[in-house]
Amino acid sequence: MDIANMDVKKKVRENDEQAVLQVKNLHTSFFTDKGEVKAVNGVSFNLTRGKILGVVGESGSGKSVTAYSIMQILADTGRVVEGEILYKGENILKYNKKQMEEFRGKKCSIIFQDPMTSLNPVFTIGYQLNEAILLHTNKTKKEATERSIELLELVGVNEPTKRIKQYPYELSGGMRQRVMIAMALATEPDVLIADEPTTALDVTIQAQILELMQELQHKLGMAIILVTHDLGVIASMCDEIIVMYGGRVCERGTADDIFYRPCHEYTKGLLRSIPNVDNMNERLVPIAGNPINLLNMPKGCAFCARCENALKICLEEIPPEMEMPDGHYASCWMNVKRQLEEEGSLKAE
Amino acid sequence: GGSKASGVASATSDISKVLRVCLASEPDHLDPALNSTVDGASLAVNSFVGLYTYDKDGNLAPALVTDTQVSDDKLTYTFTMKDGLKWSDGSDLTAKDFEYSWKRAADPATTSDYGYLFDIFAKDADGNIQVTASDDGKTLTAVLASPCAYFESLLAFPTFMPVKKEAVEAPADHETNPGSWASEAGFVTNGPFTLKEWKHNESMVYVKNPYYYDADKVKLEEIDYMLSSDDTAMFSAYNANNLDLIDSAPNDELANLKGKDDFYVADTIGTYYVGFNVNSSLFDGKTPEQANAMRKAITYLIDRQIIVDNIGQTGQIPANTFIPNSMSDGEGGMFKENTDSYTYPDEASVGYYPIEVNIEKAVELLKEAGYEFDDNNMLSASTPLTLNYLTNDGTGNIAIAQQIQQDVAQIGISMDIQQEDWQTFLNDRKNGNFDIAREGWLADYDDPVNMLEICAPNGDDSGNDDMQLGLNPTESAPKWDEYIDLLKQIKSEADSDKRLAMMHKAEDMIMETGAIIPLYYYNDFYLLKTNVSGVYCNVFGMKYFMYAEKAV
Amino acid sequence: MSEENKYLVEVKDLKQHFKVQQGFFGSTYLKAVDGVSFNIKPGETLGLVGESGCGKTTVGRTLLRLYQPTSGEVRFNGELVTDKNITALRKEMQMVFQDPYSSLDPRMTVEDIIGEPLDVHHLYANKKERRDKILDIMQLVGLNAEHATRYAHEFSGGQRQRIGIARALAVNPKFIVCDEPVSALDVSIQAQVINMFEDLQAKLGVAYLFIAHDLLIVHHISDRIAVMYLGKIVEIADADELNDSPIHPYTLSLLSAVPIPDPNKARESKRIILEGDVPSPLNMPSGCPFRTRCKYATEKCAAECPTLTDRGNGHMVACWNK
Amino acid sequence: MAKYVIKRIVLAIVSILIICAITFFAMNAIPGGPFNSEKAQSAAVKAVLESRFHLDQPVWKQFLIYMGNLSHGDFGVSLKTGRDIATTISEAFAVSAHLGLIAMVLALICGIIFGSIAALFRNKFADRLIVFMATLATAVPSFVLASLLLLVFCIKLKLIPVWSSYNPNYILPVISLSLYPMAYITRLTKTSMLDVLGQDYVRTAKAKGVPIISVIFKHALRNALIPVITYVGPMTAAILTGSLVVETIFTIGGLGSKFVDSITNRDYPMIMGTTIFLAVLMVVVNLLSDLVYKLVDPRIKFE
Amino acid sequence: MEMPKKNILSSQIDLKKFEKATDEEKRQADVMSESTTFFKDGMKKLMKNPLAVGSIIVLVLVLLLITVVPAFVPYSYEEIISINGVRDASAKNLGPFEFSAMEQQYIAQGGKVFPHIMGTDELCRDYFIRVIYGTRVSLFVGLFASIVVLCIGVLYGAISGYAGGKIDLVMMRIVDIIYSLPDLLVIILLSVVFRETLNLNGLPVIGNLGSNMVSLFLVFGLLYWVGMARLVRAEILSIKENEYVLAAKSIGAKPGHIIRKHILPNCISVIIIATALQIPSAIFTESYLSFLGLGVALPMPSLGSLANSARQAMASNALKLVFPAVMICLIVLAFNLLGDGLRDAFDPKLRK
Ligand SMILES: Nc1ncnc2c1ncn2[C@@H]1O[C@H](COP(=O)(O)OP(=O)(O)OP(=O)(O)O)[C@@H](O)[C@H]1O
Ligand SMILES: Nc1ncnc2c1ncn2[C@@H]1O[C@H](COP(=O)(O)OP(=O)(O)OP(=O)(O)O)[C@@H](O)[C@H]1O
Ligand SMILES: [Mg+2]
Ligand SMILES: [Mg+2]
Repeated sequence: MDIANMDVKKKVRENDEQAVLQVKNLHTSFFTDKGEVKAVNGVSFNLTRGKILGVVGESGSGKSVTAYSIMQILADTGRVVEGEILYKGENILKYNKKQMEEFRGKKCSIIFQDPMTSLNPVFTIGYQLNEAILLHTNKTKKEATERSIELLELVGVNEPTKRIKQYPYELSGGMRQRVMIAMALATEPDVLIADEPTTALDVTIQAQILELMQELQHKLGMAIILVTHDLGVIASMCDEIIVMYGGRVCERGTADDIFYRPCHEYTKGLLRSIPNVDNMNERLVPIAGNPINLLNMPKGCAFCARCENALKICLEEIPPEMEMPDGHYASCWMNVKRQLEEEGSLKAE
Repeated sequence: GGSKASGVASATSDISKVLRVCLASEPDHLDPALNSTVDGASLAVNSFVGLYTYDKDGNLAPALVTDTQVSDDKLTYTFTMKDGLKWSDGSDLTAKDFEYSWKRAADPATTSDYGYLFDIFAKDADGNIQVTASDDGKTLTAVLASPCAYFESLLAFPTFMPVKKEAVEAPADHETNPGSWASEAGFVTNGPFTLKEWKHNESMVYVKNPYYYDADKVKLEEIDYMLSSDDTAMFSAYNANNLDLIDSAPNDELANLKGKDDFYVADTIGTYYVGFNVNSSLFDGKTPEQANAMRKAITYLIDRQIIVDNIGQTGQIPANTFIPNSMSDGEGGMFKENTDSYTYPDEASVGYYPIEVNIEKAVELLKEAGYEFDDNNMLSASTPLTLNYLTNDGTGNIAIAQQIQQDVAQIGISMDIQQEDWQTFLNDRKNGNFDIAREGWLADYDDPVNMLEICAPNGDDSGNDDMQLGLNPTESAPKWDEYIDLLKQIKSEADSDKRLAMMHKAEDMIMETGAIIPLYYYNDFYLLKTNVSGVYCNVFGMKYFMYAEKAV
Repeated sequence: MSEENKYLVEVKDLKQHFKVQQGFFGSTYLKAVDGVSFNIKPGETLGLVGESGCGKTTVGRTLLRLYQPTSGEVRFNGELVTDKNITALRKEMQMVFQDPYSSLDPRMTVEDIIGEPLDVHHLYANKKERRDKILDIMQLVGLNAEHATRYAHEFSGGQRQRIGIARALAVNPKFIVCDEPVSALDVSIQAQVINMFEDLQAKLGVAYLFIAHDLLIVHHISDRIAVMYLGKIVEIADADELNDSPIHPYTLSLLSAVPIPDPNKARESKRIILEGDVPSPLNMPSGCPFRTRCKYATEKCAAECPTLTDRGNGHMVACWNK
Repeated sequence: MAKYVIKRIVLAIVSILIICAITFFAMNAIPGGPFNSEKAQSAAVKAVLESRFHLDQPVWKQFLIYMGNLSHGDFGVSLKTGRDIATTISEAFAVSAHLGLIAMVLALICGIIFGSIAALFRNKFADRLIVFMATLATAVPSFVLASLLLLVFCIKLKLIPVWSSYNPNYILPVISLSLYPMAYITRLTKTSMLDVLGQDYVRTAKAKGVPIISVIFKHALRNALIPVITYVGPMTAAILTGSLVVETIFTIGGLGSKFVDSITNRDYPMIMGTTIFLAVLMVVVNLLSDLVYKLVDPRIKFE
Repeated sequence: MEMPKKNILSSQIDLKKFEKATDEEKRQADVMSESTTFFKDGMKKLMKNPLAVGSIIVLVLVLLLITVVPAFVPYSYEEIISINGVRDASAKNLGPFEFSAMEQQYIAQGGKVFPHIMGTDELCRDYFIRVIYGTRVSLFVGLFASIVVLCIGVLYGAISGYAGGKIDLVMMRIVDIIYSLPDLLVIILLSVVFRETLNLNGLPVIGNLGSNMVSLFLVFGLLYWVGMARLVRAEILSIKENEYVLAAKSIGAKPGHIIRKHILPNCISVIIIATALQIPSAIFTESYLSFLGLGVALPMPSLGSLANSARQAMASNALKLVFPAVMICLIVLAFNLLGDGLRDAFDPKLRK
């Protein structure tokens, strides 16, 4: 049965025009001692210019691996085994080394989760910023330094002239994350991937960084992929959201679609398991069970073992991606079941 | 500071005028008065020369003297010096230098190990030795305390070589540090060569001394010494043609070297032996006779021929006397001979016993000492015997120890080998912390007294008495007073026949205790490239290079 | 002492100053907790929130005397906690740790981990009783009996946290310090653990000191909440009260900084962005620790540190200006 | 910084004093003495020697006398040769240090390069070969290695003279000296390089588009060198002070054999002199390596 | 082909599959991975490492060699070869599989002589059996010295690391000082002292090896434990940081319990690895001491002393050096590679 593939094709065609970055049916695996870990299993999405795309999902669902696949900075053991990543229509997986180095940093840059370890401890902030600038522009060293100072100002680092001479260990976590952002913005890339940029930070600092990112996005107009598992961050930042589970996309759509009209059992469960802002004393409804083991994936839907409404088919077949109205897609057999019930082929319970 | 300047190269580029030699590692002292090693003596005889020296045939010959007068009582010697003798710095060398040098060497403050050699001199009222130079420096007069048969041979011994007063007393610390004047290259000598360059622990370069009295006959321009005590290193260098002469080689190689053209064996006066600690607890409860028997039993167990053939390997002669076979008797004959007045207990082999192993005899002796044996001549378990064998490291010593261990095991005696570094070994041996210890002595001068002294208890008798004879004797130890008296008599006896008889008696006494088990008489070998001629050595192991010539 | 006022845990002016090595020989004091007081009733949950490094963990650990307090006193059931009686009191007061990975010994099976407190306090007569007790507790926290012989590293974070809770429950404590027990867990798993805490409280009547930095979670689970800043409590109030009408400027901005998982509300709400970073605890500002980031700060704030004052209804605040 | 260095030095001096004391009493406890010989010295000579070198005093008094002399820089003279100890040590050290420095530089350069290559080609043939060779190099006792080198190059191939008074053979000693540290540094660099290559900041550098060579030799190497420095410090001290084995086999007048000789000769002032020298050298090298640390890793703060 | 949305499902779909799955079925989908322990997991990893497996094989072979072979070879390591009770002085320095003149004669007369696999040495002893015994001795030295180092080092390091604070500071200073003491001086001193004080004649095995050897062990133990102590201390300091130690404390466990139950089991792998790597270093040190003449008691051979004495004849008889040297290399290499393998497999720091 070919339902899934056809749907993908159709949807991709629709969005081709505005997309800066398209990911099509991405499969990434790690080849470890214990066997092949299929960390990403057919992920597809489009990233539109000037929009923020949120990626949520629980730990190990393949969010970071997806991001790293785009940047081609996977660990030695990891490899994209299938799929395409199109940057303005060009498949970057076909790039040679030189083109890839050009792509990284210049066209697309990334911010990592842990600001404490992401900066090289033995070089000054200035050196690391300059390096990014010098690599991708024709600026002289002096101009690069000026640009670095400018960037630091832009991301709200006080006393930038002093900071560029400092080493990372001399800055606080929030400051370092700002430096990371400045570095990512050094060459004004089209795409910025932020892999959990605030998870390691305190709420008050998180608020500062999120505010900054929004502001910069307005100013510079690049597209952002914001990876997080914090639904709060997603809700307040993103235009579009994809929800991942077990290396697959379960649902994607606008923020409102996901939060108000969730169509996948996992998304629904996720929303039920956070405290309700309106009624704090209401009991939470957790998702039962444990996160899946990628080495031991079920045959059917990755979520089936934990899904309280799981059907027999969920255990056996991977659900196809179906378009709910208006660019809202979900891969859940429950939707099919509901349709069948609407059609009358199946009796409602 | 040293003369380490890197630019210093060989004085001559003509390799045929350079002899490259390795004798040993760095000597402690180059001052002849302070030297106490054979290797150091070889350095001394090539850079200094005394009144006498040894010639190519190994015979004593006058060097700096033209004439020697001996008084009838053999106590006063008058030496007339050659004319025009010079130090290597060009200054004159006279009899006064000898007077100074001898007095200096005899002075305890100089701390010469061989200072005791001057005990043969008569002392004046101040306790100084009686040596006087004439005012013109032409003659030197020495007065001895008693006649000394070997006095002339001492005159060629390094301790009796002259040193220049001004040079010796130049360093500020010369009083407390007597050797310091010769501790770097460039010091004044009177011999065929002077030290030009010294890379400590690596090399020394000696160059010809033009002021040497016999300089015309010296063909070599330079001697380069490699300073190493590692047999393997020197043997490798010799094989790689980087050295012309080495006087030691790895034990394992000796078998291959014997018979080759470049392999030379020279006689020396010395005995390799093992000594019992006569006070050892091993002998507790035995009578002195039984203890003697026990020790003698071991003598009969040791297979000297195998030791000589497989370990010594340079044609050493198995020993059955303590006094070396090549030692003279002071009358122009050899000491180890059956004569009219003295025959050795084992007449046939000219010694105290035949050198063949005699297990039955050993068993018999041990039975006398109260040990029991089974029918196979194996020691019974009821009377076990365990010996502790003390040795210093050194391939040959260790191999001999293991050989002896096997020998005594033949009748069930067990032996532990205790192997120690030199200083610990000396200390333990001196203090008698052993049952049997490895011993050996190379004579300093050609007279049996030099050997007999060894069995004198410590003190000023210049003995080493590792056998502890006469030292706090236990019940089972031999009585030793008589020996000490005898030794004193020997030293003052003027009549050489009587003296000889007494010396044989002394050796008999030593051998009777069984405390000394001679194994073999030392000899000396060296490897010398076949294109070199004119190198010779004397019975004390000193090598003379000055008349060497090298064909290219 | 009347019944109603009987607190299970009373903390009075607790201080914890760590000596830290500076350079080779020198050392200074780091005031991790600097005069904290609060009470917890039996069966109650007190939430403790604050930024990283403000001393939350230290409060919890010092309370349980895992660290020797610099000064101040802690009473349990009215009894002063001292070095002498602490071993006995460990049966009453327990702790659940933040990191489900490093808080379980990788060389022990689940059974041994849960059995350890039983071993230490000799709470069983024979092997069978031990095993039964362990299985009971495992069931209580939702672990299968077949998990007993497995090692901690084979479990997911949520399950590990259950094991940690089971260990704390093994001695039947009356009071548990929960040090960020859910912050390392995924959202979906968090809810499982939170529910379990609530169920256990209902069933066993334990009181919690619930430390967290996620205000939503703390609000959800706590009866009362204390807000810490740089080693001091700046506000303490009933959970809803604190959420609805915070007084301290820090609490205010903290609450506003929480991202709300609801797009519409998020669009409406306005964050109060605090300027700058938390000062280093080694280099504390004079007076009110918050004054460097506070827009209401006056000279008085720099001169003197405000104390907690009751603003009615047990709502205590430490601020000169509000 | 200066304060730190001073503190370190003060601490080191205390350690060295303790080492002095232990060494002094230990060496006097070993049986045997400097003037023992097979034949006993006469009583007069013995008395002169003992009083000259204070050996007739109780050991603790000897120690005080020694420390007194030491305090104005007097190391004394060798009991064996009468040569000044400070001069002897400095000459021997000059030789050892000359060889040692070359060996160490060689070991460092090759070790770091090989180690980096092994890390880069992890689990590939190059890696396995390098690791195997490095492990093998650490599995050969130094005297066997040196002997074999001598056998092959000097005796069999006759490429290099075994000994020469004016043109000493330094190639083989350098190789023998450097092989072990080279192998060790290779292994160390590899491990630490692998560790660093897995760090976040390396990923950051890659993500910036830094070419891979630059990532390795600029971003990773400097961090990877930090554990290597810890090892290089003491190792340099050990190599600079010479190796008995190499000096014996290649006839080099270095400090290594001096030290061993001094012990076997019971040359007390020489033992003390070399021990103090070694301890001081160790302290200096460790201090230097800490300063190098600071140079490589700015996070290290001394105050 | 575009598929109309409403008709998404063709009749191919089995409607029965749209029934709710039972809990049982779900549980089957959620299988927990096979239970492994830290140890099993590590062993698996180790067995995948060809170098480590090779090393294990080599070591097992060496062990077999030194335990089984002496039973078959009719020579003894200290005995001069003899034929019919007559010593064979001609059997000196024979090459591998050579027979001496006397033996050839004996064979010609119909006697049987066991071949000298590696020839004979300068004292007419069978070299093969000496190498075998040398291996035994060296391995024994290595193992025993490592055990001594292990005991002292672990105890000292554990105390220092666990106590912390001032005690730690003082203890580590002592370690520093021991570190900078001249080894050789201490070795000579200790071996002399031990020889004077130890009386070993009665003891089995050890008595055989001689007091030199025993003092050697003690010397190793007393000098080389410092490295182990440092390692253990560092490891304990890092283990102490783990929350499970704090958890044990919060339960009310006493320090002894914590050290026994938590700290030691967690640093045991590091200790084992270090011990495995200590063995070759002890073998090395022994061979260095043999070079200095401070090795094992005679006539017991060790690989170091064999190699050192063979060094002398290396120009004419290189094989005699090669045999023990290869044996040392093999053992040391195997232990080193095994140690590396163990580290890769078991070091918790390297597993994430
Ligand atoms: N280098 C690697 N080798 C093997 N497996 C890996 C590697 N990196 C990631 N994985 C696996 O890939 C899966 C996806 O990891 P990923 O980091 O993308 O998760 P994530 O969604 O980013 O989770 P988190 O929220 O924890 O960051 C995980 O199961 C992880 O174990
Ligand atoms: N054992 C210790 N020794 C010295 N300083 C410590 C110690 N433990 C904690 N600190 C310091 O005390 C301060 C408070 O730490 P604490 O762990 O209590 O903070 P926290 O509020 O729990 O932070 P987080 O949210 O990150 O867990 C920090 O600055 C920390 O560095
Ligand atoms: Mg991630
Ligand atoms: Mg905390």
